[in-house]
Amino acid sequence: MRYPMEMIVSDLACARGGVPVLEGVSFTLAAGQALLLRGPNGIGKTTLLRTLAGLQPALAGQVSVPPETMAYAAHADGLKATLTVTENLQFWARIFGQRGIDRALEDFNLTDLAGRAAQNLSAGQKRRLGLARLLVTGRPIWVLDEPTVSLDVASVALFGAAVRRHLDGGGAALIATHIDLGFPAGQLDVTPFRAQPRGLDHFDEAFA
Amino acid sequence: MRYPMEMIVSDLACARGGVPVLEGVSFTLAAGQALLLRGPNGIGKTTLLRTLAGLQPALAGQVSVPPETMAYAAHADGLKATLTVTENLQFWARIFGQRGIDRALEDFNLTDLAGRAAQNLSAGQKRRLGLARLLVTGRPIWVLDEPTVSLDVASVALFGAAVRRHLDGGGAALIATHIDLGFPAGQLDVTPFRAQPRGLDHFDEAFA
Amino acid sequence: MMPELGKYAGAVLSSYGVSLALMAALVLLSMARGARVRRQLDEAEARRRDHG
Amino acid sequence: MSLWEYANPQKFMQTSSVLLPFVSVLTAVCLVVGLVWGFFLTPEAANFGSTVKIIYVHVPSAMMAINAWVMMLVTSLIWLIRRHHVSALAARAAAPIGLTMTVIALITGAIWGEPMWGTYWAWDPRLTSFLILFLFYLGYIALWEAIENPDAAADLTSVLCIVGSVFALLSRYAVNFWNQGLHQGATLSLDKEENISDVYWLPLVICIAGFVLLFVTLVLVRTRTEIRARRIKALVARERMG
Amino acid sequence: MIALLLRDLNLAVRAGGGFGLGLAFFLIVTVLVPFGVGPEGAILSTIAPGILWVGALLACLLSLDRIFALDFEDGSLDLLATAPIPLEGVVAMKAAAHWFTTGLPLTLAAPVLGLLLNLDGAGYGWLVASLALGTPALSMIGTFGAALTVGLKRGGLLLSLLVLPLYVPTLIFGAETVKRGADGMATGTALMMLGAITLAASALLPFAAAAAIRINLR
Amino acid sequence: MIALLLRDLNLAVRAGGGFGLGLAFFLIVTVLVPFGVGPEGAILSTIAPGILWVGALLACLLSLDRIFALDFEDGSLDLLATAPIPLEGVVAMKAAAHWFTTGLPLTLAAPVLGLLLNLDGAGYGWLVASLALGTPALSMIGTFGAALTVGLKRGGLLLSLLVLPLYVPTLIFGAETVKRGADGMATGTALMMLGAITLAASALLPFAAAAAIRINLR
Ligand code: HEM
Ligand SMILES: Nc1ncnc2c1ncn2[C@@H]1O[C@H](COP(=O)(O)OP(=O)(O)OP(=O)(O)O)[C@@H](O)[C@H]1O
Ligand SMILES: Nc1ncnc2c1ncn2[C@@H]1O[C@H](COP(=O)(O)OP(=O)(O)OP(=O)(O)O)[C@@H](O)[C@H]1O
Ligand SMILES: [Mg+2]
Ligand SMILES: [Mg+2]
Repeated sequence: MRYPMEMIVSDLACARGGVPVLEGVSFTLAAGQALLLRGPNGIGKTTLLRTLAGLQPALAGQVSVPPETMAYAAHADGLKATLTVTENLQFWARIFGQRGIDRALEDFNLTDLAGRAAQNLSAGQKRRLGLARLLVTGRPIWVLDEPTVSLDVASVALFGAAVRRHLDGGGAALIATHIDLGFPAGQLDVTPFRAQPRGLDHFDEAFA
Repeated sequence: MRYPMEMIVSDLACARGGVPVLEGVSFTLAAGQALLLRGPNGIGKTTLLRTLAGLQPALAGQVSVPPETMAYAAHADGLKATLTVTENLQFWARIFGQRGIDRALEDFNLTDLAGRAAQNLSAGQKRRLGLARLLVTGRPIWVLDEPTVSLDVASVALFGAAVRRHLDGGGAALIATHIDLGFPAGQLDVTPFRAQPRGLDHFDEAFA
Repeated sequence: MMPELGKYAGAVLSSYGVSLALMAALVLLSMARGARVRRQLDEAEARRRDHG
Repeated sequence: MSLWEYANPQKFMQTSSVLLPFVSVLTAVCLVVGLVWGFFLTPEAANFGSTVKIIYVHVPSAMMAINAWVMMLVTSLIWLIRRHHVSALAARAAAPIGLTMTVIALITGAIWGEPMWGTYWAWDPRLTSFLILFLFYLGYIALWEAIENPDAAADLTSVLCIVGSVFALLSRYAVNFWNQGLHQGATLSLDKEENISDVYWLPLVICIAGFVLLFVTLVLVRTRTEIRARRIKALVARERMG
Repeated sequence: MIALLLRDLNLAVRAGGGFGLGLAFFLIVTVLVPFGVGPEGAILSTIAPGILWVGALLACLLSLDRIFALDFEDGSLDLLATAPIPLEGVVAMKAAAHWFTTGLPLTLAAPVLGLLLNLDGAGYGWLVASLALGTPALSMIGTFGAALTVGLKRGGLLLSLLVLPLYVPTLIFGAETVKRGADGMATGTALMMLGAITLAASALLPFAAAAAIRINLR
Repeated sequence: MIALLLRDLNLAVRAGGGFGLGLAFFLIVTVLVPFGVGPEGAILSTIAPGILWVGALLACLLSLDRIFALDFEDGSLDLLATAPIPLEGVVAMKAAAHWFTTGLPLTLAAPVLGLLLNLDGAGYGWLVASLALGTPALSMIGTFGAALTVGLKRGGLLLSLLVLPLYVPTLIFGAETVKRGADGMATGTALMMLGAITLAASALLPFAAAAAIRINLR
């Protein structure tokens, strides 16, 4: 999966619920790099990540990234409560045209839980499963929204190790988080990109 | 609301989905104290808190606590997406027979968001609202399950301050968390109380 | 003045009544909402100018 | 200068404010003349008795009920293809008018049905199609109300309007297949009876013109309101960003 | 406790008209039946009482799964269970809110729909009376069913399956009242039974429902 | 893509029988109608084709809101939208899964329920044929409606309101086929129209539905 892969974001503006929240965001993320998005609650990190993942249109600016290279993990994990850990992973592997979920299970210490239904996992175990999903997508750019929520210290370390391995393998990661993840990574505080309230002097601007 | 108030847990055992997860848990929580529950993912913190809050029966042991003194805050916040911040808080205040939500709004920096519908809040803002709910219950013992999930550093500090004020006012708090909350508190690691797999030598024991 | 409607007076009058009432209600509601929204917009624009 | 310029909100506001006084006066004149003429000055018909006077509210409202939907279909297509906001808002503004017209046609028809067919309601194809149209209007309006993001609401209701139109046509055909019906329509067409046609025809045409003009007036007024509401929303959001 | 009722009504109105939609479903069921059965007035007026009652019942049924589901998902139910009001009261308020948003509008709209189905003139009064007396029982029984299935994914159809047999007596007496009323026969017994069902359901089921919720929250 | 279909079927079976419950609802509607309408065989057999079709339609309708709702809530839909399969394919698979869990069992069970309603002997074959041809259209149209309302709280009843007028042509042609079949009349046109609706719906609606989902995810 090692092909020249780079994500270039230039002068991006994005909106939530029709209200611009961030503007002028620019950065480059090359293979092997990780970038941590920082910023206080409500600044627009989630909105930015959703825009990058293609789930919502940008207000302005460009995102240049090879097609089908991003794996997005949101606040919610996309797990089916009645399926087992294995079945959940296998499903996503097949959707992304991959096979082999064993490494994902091992990396996130889920092997013991493999036969357990997702609804019988604790909050942290569920989260680990959600993260393991990233490994079975086979995609090089991970776009993660607060991935370590509910994880204990040991699991955060597991996650850090998984990210580092992914970077070493030529992947990249863009992570919105409030805590320290314990591996070297660039930081981007999005606070300065907060969208300025516009004048709305012209009547038409209500429709922009 | 200052009356002699103490929570004494002795030799408690609790089960999740019919499987015992913790046993022999004992501790005392007096007015003015905070206790942090520690332990790796899946050890049974959530289960323990739900048992204490009276949402599920204990397998064995006693919980002695004055009636109607506990306010429980779970992983989910109990917010109605279409109601505004004020309406959500007011509802819970009325259910708990309290009035006056202004202090709660101020303490969690929600005054600016007061008229916003809960669905239009970011993850951290929602969480702040969920925590503000504790203040309008008027109850002395807070039982909190990972309260700081999704909160940024400033909001964690707000939360710490709120807990400290609560303790100073004669309240108590029992908090399951994986991170450092920045205020002095007792710690209880529940790992040693992990339930031992029992023999199931007698046929009847499957029905215990 | 009133035309002779015969045994169908009730039917004719009630259809005119219902139609005119519904149309009047629609017109009035449209105008009322129009006026309200217009007032709100004026207030909002005034606030905007005050704040700069 | 292209026609599309009127799709600019500002331009629309200006033009419509100039137009509105004329259109509304014309509407009032046509409606008063047509309805007064029809109600007071037309004779009874042989087979309808005095109920023939109902035609002056029944037929124009029935026509407008259909035309309003057609107009919504066109403006929805314009929105989807050219993304003119005024177009989407005009569709939103027209829906309650169409709904009211449908209700008027249904109620006056029901009232007319009692003396003519001995029942308020029969499952005649034309009547049934109107009932289905009523449901389409309800669903369309409910969808607008249910979605908060205005652009998403415009998109989704437009999609519904297009798909709904196809199914409305299909229903019309299905309903005809299902039941042959009682509704007078062409069999009692007034134009065929030469001797009375003129007597009824002229006031009817004036009433129809009145209803068309009423529709235009209301669409203009309501679209203006919707545009203002959109601007309020934007201003309030801006204040919140503060 | 009244706060809970008000909040639920408020939520119903906010969410795009909890009122309007239950009603709309009733309308649509009564409209669909002639499409299936055919347009003949005589047949329609024979089956009108039955169909109207079945329609009202289905309209109630469809909105049942929301009674607790939303509160369960967002954690409100856990919090309500630990709040200082008795869970029985919560259940009763939920049932009341359901009736106000579904049963009451259905009752008021039923005569118009009776028209569509060619209901006999004498039947209209009895239709309204039987619905006014019977729909509270539907809401209460439905709330009980919803309490049994709270927390189950895809509980909706299971809920219908559980509740429908419980609805049968109400349906029979309700439709019978209207049918006899339309035919000019005595309706006393049937109407009395309806009232008795409603009373008994409101008196007893809140306790059963509260118990069911407690068990489901474990 | 087939993985999605298999998962959905698997989920339907796990969650206490997606198969069984759609069916059960159909059964219960057909059972309730005699309770409401009364037990006279002649009346029942006149209305049987209509009631059976209305019942099948309502059973479909009830399960529609789950098509996307669960996937939306747990975030799967976001992930599917960014996955390497086209969203149109996702929609088509969802509709197929809905049909396998609802339309197919309904079709197979309908003759038994026809018995309960005294359906005329000649009608059974046409009942099965019309359901087999018509229920795929119900699933596809319903999936479109579900796509329009995905993400709306309490979308369930709004969904019914949107979808039911769209169901009218299918219902009319379906019931008409059975009625004519039972009376020994020609059924060609009605059956052909059913097939045409199904074909057209499956060809065009996935695109509309995928567009609706993209808009709703924004
Ligand atoms: C709820 C019931 C009814 C509905 C929805 C309804 C609907 C319509 C519609 C859609 C039209 C066509 C308007 C056009 O030309 O575009 C129409 C015309 C007309 N309707 Fe009705 N109708 C109803 C009941 C009745 C009844 C009961 C009568 C009288 C017995 C009646 C008499 C007429 C006549 C005379 C016309 C004009 C026909 C022509 O010039 O072609 N309608 N109605
Ligand atoms: N529908 C909406 N309408 C208006 N504003 C909204 C809407 N939804 C969210 N917002 C606002 O948009 C802003 C950005 O939200 P977003 O979820 O992107 O923040 P975030 O940086 O991810 O915060 P957190 O760290 O709390 O998750 C917030 O201030 C939020 O209140
Ligand atoms: N229905 C069930 N059946 C069997 N075991 C279950 C069931 N539900 C949860 N468990 C298990 O019970 C244990 C305790 O879960 P609990 O949620 O209490 O953990 P926790 O300490 O809160 O973990 P976390 O920090 O991840 O939130 C976990 O190991 C979990 O896998
Ligand atoms: Mg966020
Ligand atoms: Mg936990």
